[in-house]
Amino acid sequence: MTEISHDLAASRLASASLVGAEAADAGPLGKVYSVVTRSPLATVGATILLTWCLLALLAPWVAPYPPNQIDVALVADPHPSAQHWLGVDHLGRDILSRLIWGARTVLTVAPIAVLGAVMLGIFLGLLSGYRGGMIDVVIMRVGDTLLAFPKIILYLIIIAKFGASAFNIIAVITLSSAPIIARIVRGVTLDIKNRDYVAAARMRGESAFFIMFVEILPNARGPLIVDFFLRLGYTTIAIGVLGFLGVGLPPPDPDWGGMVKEAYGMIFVWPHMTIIPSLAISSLVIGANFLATGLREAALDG
Amino acid sequence: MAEVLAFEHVSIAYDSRAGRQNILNDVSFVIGEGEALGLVGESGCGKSTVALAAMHYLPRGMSLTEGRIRVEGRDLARLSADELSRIRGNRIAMVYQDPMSSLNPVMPIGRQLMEVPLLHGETDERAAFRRAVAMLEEVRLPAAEAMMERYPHQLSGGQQQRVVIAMALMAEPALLIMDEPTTGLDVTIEAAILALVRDLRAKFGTAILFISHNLGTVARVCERIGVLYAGRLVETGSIATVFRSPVHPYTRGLLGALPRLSGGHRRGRLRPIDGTIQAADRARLGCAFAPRCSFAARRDCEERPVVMVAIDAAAQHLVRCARIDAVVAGSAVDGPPASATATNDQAPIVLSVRNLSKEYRLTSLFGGDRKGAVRAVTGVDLDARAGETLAIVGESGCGKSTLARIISGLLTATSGEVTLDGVDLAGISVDDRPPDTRRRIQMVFQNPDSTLNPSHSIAYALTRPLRLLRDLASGEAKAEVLRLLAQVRLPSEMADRMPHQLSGGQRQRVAIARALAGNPGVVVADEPVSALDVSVQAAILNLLGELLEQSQLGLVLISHDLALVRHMADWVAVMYLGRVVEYGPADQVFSPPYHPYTQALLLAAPTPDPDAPPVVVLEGSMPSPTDTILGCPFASRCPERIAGLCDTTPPPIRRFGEHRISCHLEIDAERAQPPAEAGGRTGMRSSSA
Amino acid sequence: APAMAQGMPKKGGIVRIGMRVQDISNPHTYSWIESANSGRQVLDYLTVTGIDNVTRPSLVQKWEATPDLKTWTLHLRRDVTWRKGRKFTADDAIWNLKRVLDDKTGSSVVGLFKGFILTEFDDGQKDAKGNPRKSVRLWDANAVQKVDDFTVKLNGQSANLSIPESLFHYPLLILSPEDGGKFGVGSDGTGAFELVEHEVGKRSVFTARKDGYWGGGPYIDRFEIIDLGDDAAAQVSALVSKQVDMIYQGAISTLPTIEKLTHIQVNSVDTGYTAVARTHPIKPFDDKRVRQALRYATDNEAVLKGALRGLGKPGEHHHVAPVHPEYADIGYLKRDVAKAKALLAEAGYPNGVDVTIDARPQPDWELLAVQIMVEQWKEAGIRTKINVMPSAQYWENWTKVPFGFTTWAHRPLGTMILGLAYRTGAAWNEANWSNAEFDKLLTEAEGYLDVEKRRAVMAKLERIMLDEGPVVVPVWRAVFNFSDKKIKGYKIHPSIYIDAKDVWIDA
Amino acid sequence: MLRYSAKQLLNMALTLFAVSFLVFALNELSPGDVARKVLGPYASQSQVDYLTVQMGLDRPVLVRYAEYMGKALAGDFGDSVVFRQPVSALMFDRLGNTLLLAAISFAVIVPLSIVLGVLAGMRERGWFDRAVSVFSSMCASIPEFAMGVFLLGIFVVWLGWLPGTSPLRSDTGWSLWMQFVLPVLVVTFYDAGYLIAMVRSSMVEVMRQPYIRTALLKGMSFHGVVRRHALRNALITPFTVILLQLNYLVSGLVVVETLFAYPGFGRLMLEAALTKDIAVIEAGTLIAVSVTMLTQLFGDLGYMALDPRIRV
Ligand SMILES: Nc1ncnc2c1ncn2[C@@H]1O[C@H](COP(=O)(O)OP(=O)(O)OP(=O)(O)O)[C@@H](O)[C@H]1O
Ligand SMILES: Nc1ncnc2c1ncn2[C@@H]1O[C@H](COP(=O)(O)OP(=O)(O)OP(=O)(O)O)[C@@H](O)[C@H]1O
Ligand SMILES: [Mg+2]
Ligand SMILES: [Mg+2]
Repeated sequence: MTEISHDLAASRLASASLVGAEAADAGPLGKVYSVVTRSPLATVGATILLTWCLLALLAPWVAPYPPNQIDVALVADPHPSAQHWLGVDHLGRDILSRLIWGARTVLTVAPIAVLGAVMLGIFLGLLSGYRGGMIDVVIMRVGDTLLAFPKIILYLIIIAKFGASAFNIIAVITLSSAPIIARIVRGVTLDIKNRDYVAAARMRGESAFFIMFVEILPNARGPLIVDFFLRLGYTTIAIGVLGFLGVGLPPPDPDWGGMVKEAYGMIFVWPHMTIIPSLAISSLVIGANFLATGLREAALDG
Repeated sequence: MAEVLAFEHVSIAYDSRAGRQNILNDVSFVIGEGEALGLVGESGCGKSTVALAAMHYLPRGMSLTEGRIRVEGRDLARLSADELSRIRGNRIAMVYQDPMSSLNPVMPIGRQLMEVPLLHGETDERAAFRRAVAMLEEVRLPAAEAMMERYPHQLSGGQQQRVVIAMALMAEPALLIMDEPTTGLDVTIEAAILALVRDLRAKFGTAILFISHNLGTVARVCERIGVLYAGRLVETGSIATVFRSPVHPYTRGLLGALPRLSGGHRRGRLRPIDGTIQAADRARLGCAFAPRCSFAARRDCEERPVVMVAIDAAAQHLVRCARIDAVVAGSAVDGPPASATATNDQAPIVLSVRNLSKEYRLTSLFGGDRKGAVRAVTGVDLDARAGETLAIVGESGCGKSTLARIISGLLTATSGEVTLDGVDLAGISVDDRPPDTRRRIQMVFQNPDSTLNPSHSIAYALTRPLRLLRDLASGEAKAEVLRLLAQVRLPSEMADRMPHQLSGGQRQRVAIARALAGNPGVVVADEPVSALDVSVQAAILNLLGELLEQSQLGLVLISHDLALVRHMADWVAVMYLGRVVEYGPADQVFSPPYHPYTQALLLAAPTPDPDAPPVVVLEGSMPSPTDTILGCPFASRCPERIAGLCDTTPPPIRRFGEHRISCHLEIDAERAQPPAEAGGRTGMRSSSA
Repeated sequence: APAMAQGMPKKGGIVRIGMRVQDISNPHTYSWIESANSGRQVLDYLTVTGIDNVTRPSLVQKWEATPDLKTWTLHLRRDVTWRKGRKFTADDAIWNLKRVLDDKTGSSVVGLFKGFILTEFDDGQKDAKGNPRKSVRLWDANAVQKVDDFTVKLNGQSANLSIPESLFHYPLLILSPEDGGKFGVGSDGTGAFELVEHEVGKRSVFTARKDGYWGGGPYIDRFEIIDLGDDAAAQVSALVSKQVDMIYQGAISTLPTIEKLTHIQVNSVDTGYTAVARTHPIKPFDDKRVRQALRYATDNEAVLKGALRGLGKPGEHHHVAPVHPEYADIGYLKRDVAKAKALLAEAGYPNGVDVTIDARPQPDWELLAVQIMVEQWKEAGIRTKINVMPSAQYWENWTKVPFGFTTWAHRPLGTMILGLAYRTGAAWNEANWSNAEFDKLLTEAEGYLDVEKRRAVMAKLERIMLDEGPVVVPVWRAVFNFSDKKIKGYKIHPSIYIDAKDVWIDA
Repeated sequence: MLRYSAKQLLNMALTLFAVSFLVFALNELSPGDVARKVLGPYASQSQVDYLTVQMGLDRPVLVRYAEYMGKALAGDFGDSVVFRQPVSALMFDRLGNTLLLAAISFAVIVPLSIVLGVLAGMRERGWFDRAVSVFSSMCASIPEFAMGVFLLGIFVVWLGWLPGTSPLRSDTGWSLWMQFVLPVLVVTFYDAGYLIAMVRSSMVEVMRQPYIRTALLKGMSFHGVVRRHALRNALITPFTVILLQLNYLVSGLVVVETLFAYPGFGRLMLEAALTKDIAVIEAGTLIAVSVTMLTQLFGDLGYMALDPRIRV
């Protein structure tokens, strides 16, 4: 996981661009839509993400089998067939169904984790950047200490201590990403707090919180949205890696990384069990990456 | 006279997914050997595109759709990449607006200079080095050899621009293209650069294409001018002809919108051009200016292409107008009507500043050890009066904004007083001021791009202060928003727009409306129009003038533009290095006796006048605000410095009634040389047809 | 003798096995089979339990017990010498026995001899919670008695049936007293090899003893252990690229792959090895009908097939395996979901129950088995959440979790297992199960040296477990591992004890 | 510069202190764990208690922490309960292996990503740029374990060209360098994918700068401009990121090391975490954190050296 450096790059790229460079014509959604459709890369990315979201949402209706339904009779020949389009796994569970239901897990845990990080990061970053002084020093110091841990090591020690659960994974990702988001937000805040419209807000007597959240924050959404999607991608990988290392989400509910982990000893004979969930992870990451890259390019182009 | 650069019916288009867009349309001109053509026009009209086309270097997506561009007789479009490389930097060279970003930040400037000869035939490094040093000396950079080792960021803006000019001149090109080479520089530095260009031109006989949005600077450098509007050249001719007897309504409008040093006070309004330029204007079949033109006739102007016609073949005065006769016969071009400045020193003082100082403490990057302090403002005394304008002028960094921010409470003073209604506010940040005091002082900011929050609508920008400062309920606030919009002449549907959907001028109007929302007693405006085009600027200034008259508002107006100050101010304070060196009623400040600095400023100010006298260039630049100044702050640059006195002893304040000058010189009316226009020289009015 | 079955052994060659290379410096406190497998090459045991679960002489040539099973006499071999030249005598055996039975040594052998020659006492100190602390000591100064240079007597205070089996408990390696309980490169031993290189986490190298070994073999010159980590797939990769000749223990997830590799063979043996889903007597499992329902809801055949790819035997929900000598066949409980539901309803849970089972991710078959069972239970209305803990964490809590899935290693006798895990108050009675009749019957069974007598009692014990026992025993797993076909003479031991002295290479 | 370094080093020491205490407190608040770990799951509570007292684990955390730090400063990080070895011996050996793998990977990744990134960013949105961008985004989107598994399937099982594990012993029938091929390849795909994108975007940004236009319009050829003016500027921003890869390579190779049974630091940490080998976790964390901070310091210093605008 190169996340530390991903993050660093993301924050550099983010702060290099798009601060207050945009605004909405038709509300934020319309804006996103228009930006997304403007960039082919973003369109591809958004399509992939949306497809997975839809599948996840409609899982009970579109998945051909219950995800945990075991049929040991199928284990002898788990290859794709007319009944099981993507084959079954080593317990005879339908891979397609597990993928679809697994999308639910991935698409809840990863976004919640990232959102948690974003929310905490936004709060600390705004406070740090806008208030400055001791608050800034303390927040940044604590953040630096957290960042000094290589992420995977942080995951490992925390999960080794508290065990693997969706909650712990979310907590640990939130904890390790929030300082970086705080840095991005702080950078943007330092820039924006000297803008004239903030001065104007002060001159009419807005409270500090109002200024932070209403005047400053919306203008940081460009970098934050880009960062969100990049981070979503890498969080998906991180969850996969944890699953692969055997400290991921607990079974039996399908989790893509866990599916790879469970089956990769059989890659030599039944590669589909490993490759299909791997491709699912990659596709989601690629989707998020493309969307982020496309959004950034679109924003840079104005 | 041999032709160096020729544009022949050049059209350039930009292709994007949204379709094709005309950027330049049928542009033709010729620049001969040793000749200088100035190209003016408002932002976005295509000036830079002309420059880049002359280098055969168009941005991605732009292409030459029609016409030819010749350099020394060779069609650029037919040259191979190699041939182009040989011409660029050798026969044609270019200087850009922003010198800092035109220089490679990680390469010493010496290297960057030497590359020019080394790329064009020179093989000997030593020789290239010598030539670079020689050229640096030529552009009057001190200690040229030592300069060679420096990185761009180690030079001041003026020095950087000199380096860029030196780089362009290294190969002694036949054609020098300068795209807004002085925008962003201080008046005094600008004056020096313009003088330099003139000298170099005389010396090397280089043909020059000089691009600027400022008619004044063009007048200083060029003998011919071209006026560009929406990608079309609308008028060309010699400076004298065009300035004295402009024909095209747009040219006339531009000249009319300009405040002049010689011009009158704001009570005589400026004349902005009606309407604004629209993107669609570039695609018009007929005259692009027609929608804004009072002479426009449907058939002549809109339904067929309008061509350039010669008015005065000898003077090469060409105009693209279908209604020349009507225009010439119609109203004459007029500057703003002169009217006496009637400074009212009886007007009540709403805000007074006494002995105000501000130091910025510099801390090293990691906190802790101090690296000294910037004395941004030192011992300033001023008064703002109801219904009057107090203007503050001075070069960049002299502390104008700092002063403004202290008054408005965005900064707190180190010492001194800012008294509003008898209460001292100097040490109270705006966040801690009582709501009523907060309401009484409002501010208009310089940059239309950052004055409004891009994330919130116009209605939001106006509603919030109404709710907070005047406690209006949301229904009342809504009505009041509409009233405010109307007050600044904006249609009510603007309320729902987002800032990026407004032009710069419109945004600035919203900013003014926002400042007025709380019924303030004092409005501080920090360079409110300096980022706007002339015509828009004129409209805003008129608006401010009107508002001043309607209300008993005290306006503190900050500007570096003397002509503007002349137009707007009732009271003027001239600042230098954080101190007020001259203060008084506008009329008195703009007529002798002068502080030597005021005088230098007046002389340096570019004026659109072909007959303006050569400027006196101030040597050097402002001392660093961290230095300790014993004597007069201006001593280091003052042409009339008295050695041994000025640099050791603080100057006394000499008073002429309300007019104060802080100077050692015995000041009397005789000794003070009258500045260009204020001295009552022949202005445009007298010479126009 | 097993060597003979495959033709004449050839001399020479190297065998490399993929196995964790652990710290091996304190044999008497080994808690992993892997470390014992290193020690085993250099050191011997007093007895040996074979792959057929029959315990045979080793350093002890012959043993006899008094009818009350309280006194055991061990006759040592007289022809054994230490590699460094000294003769092996009763003093050596006694030194080792006393050392492992000393509480301070921290050997798990203590558990096997508690009650027999060890007794608990209050050592006057307090434990962490402030309760009086219990230590153990020999019940009598003469408990381990030297009869002569080659005879040792164990004088117990109570009957013990499984002394020969206990003497093969894997930490009970016989060290040279001169090494002071430590083991490492160059240590003395009575075994077939000498340890010449040992790097934890990397590898160990053993070379054949040059002066000859008393017990036959070794055939190979050199035996190497290479640490490939815990990842099963990595081990298979190494086998595929012939970086090792054999891997210590197969993982079920790699079995399909191995079956496809022509140069590899799967070695497998049925065992009494299992993992049990065990309950604590708290709601809802305080009701025996709920526990029964759990058993009725389980389809052991399916678990075996899904989790172990059919290697092994379906479990019978009592903890005595067909491979145990005293096993009594009391029939097989067929899955009956309706019955399970009925039992639940009777117990007052007509809508089923919601429970959480704790499990660990290694070995991989366990989690598979849990997942399969959970799916099966679901049909009967026992809705189960799986909580997976890392192994380390599981072992900290294994006796505390209310419902868990716990591995039980193979033990040669059924009574040994039942005594360890189901007797009231036994240290490893993770189920906190207590049944007076069961205890009584168990003690009775432990008193019979005669297998048939024991079997009769065992049938009753098994019946009790089936009716009201605290566990679901889904399978008797076969243990298996993989080796290159060039390796001959190797038979997998139910406890996966590796004895390099028996193997040879026939390329 | 010197002052700056000294200041940063002091900062580092403080952070290390904080980190060590955090990890220590997290792991050793419940003293029973260690002894239980030593004795294994089947030991009786009395045995555990006995050992706990014997090891001095019943004393207050702060006292033990002080003692731990005292020893740690002298290079003694305690013993691994799993490996029953001094942690220092164990750790440095593994760290050495990982550094070797990191160095080789670094030597492949850095030139590769710089070359591809620069070539792509040189002509923004050209076909090569598009191709490289898509390639790099794909690479960075395929988790290492997935990539590892694919490559294993191809090169080990199907083609049989490469060994499936890398225990770093030459006597297993495969030469040492063959054992490095797969791990390096997996790391390279994943990491280079990301670095290429980084270098590319920096190059693109530089190519948009006015000074590039200045150089071109001086009459310099496009390639001359790229070499002389764009390259150094384009590498300033990625420089720190490139250096940070070292940090990733040291502690982030867990997946690759597990996949190929490579006896490295990452795998050691994973095993320590799974087996709660506390002394190893503590020492390993300190090492990993030091590496992170050192690379950051070098990154900052290098950044200053590359960019004359930044002076401290
Ligand atoms: N790279 C580009 N891509 C697309 N359109 C462009 C590009 N550069 C400039 N334009 C458009 O071309 C028109 C002319 O631009 P140009 O830069 O020549 O104007 P200008 O007169 O130099 O303006 P300014 O005074 O602001 O420098 C503008 O409308 C601008 O929006
Ligand atoms: N936050 C600050 N910290 C340190 N020095 C400052 C700060 N803000 C301004 N200065 C310095 O104080 C002096 C006055 O700055 P100020 O912004 O008031 O000048 P100004 O006259 O408004 O210039 P301009 O015309 O460029 O806007 C300058 O030398 C500037 O560099
Ligand atoms: Mg321009
Ligand atoms: Mg200012």
